[in-house]
Amino acid sequence: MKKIAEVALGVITGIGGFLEVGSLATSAQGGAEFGFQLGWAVLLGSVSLMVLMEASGRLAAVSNRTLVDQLRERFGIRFFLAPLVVGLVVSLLVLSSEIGGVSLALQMATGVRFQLWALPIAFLAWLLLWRGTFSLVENGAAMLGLVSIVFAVGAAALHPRWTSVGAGLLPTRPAHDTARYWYLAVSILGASISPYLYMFYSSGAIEDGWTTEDLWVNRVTSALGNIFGGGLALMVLVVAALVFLPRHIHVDAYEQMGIILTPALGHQGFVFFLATLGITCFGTTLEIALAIAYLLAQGLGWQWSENMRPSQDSRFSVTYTAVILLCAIPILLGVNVLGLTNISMVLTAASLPVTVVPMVVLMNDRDVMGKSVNGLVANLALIALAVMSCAILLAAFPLQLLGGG
Amino acid sequence: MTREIRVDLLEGRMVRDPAGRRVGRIRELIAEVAHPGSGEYVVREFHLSTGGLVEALGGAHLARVLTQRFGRRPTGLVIGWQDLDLSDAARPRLRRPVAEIAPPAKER
Amino acid sequence: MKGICLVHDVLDAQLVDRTRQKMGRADGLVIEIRDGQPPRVAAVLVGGSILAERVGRWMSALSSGVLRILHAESAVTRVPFERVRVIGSCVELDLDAGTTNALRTEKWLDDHVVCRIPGGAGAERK
Amino acid sequence: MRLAPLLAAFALLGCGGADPSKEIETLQSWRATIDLATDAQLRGWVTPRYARQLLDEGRKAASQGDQLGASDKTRPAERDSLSAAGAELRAALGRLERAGR
Repeated sequence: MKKIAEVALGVITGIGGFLEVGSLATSAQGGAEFGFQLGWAVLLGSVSLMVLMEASGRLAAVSNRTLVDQLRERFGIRFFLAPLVVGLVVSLLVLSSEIGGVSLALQMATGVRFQLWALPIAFLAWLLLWRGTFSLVENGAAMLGLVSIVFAVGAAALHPRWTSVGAGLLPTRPAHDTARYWYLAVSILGASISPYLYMFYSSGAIEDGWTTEDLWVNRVTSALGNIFGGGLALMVLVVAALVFLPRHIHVDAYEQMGIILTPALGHQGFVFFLATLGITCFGTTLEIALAIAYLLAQGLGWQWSENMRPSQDSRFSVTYTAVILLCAIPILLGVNVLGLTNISMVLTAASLPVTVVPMVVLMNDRDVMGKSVNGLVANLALIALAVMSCAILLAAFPLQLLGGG
Repeated sequence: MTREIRVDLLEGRMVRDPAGRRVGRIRELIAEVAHPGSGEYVVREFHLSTGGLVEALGGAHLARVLTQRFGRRPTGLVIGWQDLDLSDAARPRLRRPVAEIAPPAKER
Repeated sequence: MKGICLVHDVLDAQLVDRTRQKMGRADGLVIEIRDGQPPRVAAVLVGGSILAERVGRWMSALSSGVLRILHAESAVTRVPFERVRVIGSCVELDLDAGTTNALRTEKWLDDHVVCRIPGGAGAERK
Repeated sequence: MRLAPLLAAFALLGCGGADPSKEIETLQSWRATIDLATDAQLRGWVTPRYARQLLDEGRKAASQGDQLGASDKTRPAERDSLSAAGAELRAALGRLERAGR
């Protein structure tokens, strides 16, 4: 029974944890500019994340080491520097975007400028991390994140032609703006496949004390969580395709998204959109701040656990404290949040090889994985992903140049 | 006379033979108990690899794990401690030509 | 224990003390070269400056520059290899982390930052 | 901190030179946004507070269009379509403003 509850919780984490500022923004932009045509990017993103989450969860459950531990221990400091620095830079940018997302949700709700919300939000997030436990952060964020189901309701209310939505799940060549199309595809991929997500997930497996007996929990969680989560991101794309595309509305500012659900759901749509934006971004703020602290603490061998009193792992707790404050500063200064989000997502996509490629090695190492090494299917998926991540890295910067505007 | 050397800085160093030809990079040091029952460990072997691109990029572990999984052991040399001259730690040298030193590493 | 792979098993491994308190990673490892005898494994080193040296000369110069500006000295902890008790997924040392330099920053942050913020202090789990 | 130069480089990459045809699309996109918001406002779906924020953002977009229209580098034909799109956006903004009263 306890395991069932755990799985249920995991699935909820998937649903609640999937939508955040990045996938909201990029899916909406994709739908608004290319209709259902970019659905495949959302699908590919969630399948990829599923593969990586399953692998990093399995790695942690079997070896009792997190992904970050393994990266340092198996590859040495010179190699580890790459995931460390890249992971830090990218996660800091995404964290800032998430704080921006919450701030904008509050601005739209109250009329008080978003800059003024940055510090109160940072403080509240810090307080929850300082006083709360891992399960509070994980489950609390996930439960509240369920509000994002409103996008599925909204999409259904608009009666899309589901066959057309399905057709978008297969990649096709765009009729116009090729560079922009691929730029958005890469952004959507970056928004779904975030290193902080699977780093957080593998640390969570250790925080929750997973063993080989939990491998099926891991499998079900990563599969169902991402199916539902990816499904919701697809619904954002569908809603944007039905509401914004026919009116030629491009998403150039988050403020425009406040009316994305009103044609379908009226006032409820407005309220629930703001709630989704605010809550999911806030939950993700907590998760990324922790993920950054995990990355540093595990990489350098510090004491770490969200379940300990800050006094017992002071370097870890001071890290997330400092990081939240640091990331609130750009928002406080009034940076363009949508621009920041877009850049963060492309950089996230470009950062994938430094974690995905070594994962191919780790998942095939019998010293680490014992009997649970990758099988043929898992290997093909992971290797395909590694190749794809390298291709994305090569394409990301030219695409930012050509399609970013 | 004793001198200290950092293993972490030795790893990856190119070893040359007495004639100055490159032999391979130091990838692993195997230590064993000095005498049964004592807590003292001594280095018995140095493992060298004739590094390729993979090793240059990912270091010893990546190379080893890859070869282990996809092609058995890496091509490499096992050098006994007495055959490696570490008097200049930045430029390790073999005391004898490779041909005289033990045959290539066997599969474990 | 039979043969230990010093690079694979020890270098970069998580170090824990008797009470399984995490106290850094094996950032460096020292062997002692002796005439006519095999090199002795002397000590495990923990410290940012050790790590910086491994990354490269530029990082080493950068980190010592930063330390100079902060008027701080780099704390390197040297643990004799005889103290190594178990080499497994972690390297367990037969000592009390609190008596070494390895937790200096941890303690300093605890005394000067964490304990001054309500809710920070305490030894029990949350 | 390697973050700052990186961000700066990206900012430069991201917002290259302003392109009149793109700007016209942006103006039209904002006009449609404002129309949709006006409709929502009239039906009481969104709060006046939120509508006011969209008004501000829409005005910003309009004045950006004006700037480009006034630039010497813009060709006369594009200047005309820019000002037409700008005028339509301003009309829409006016409607939203009246709906809020």
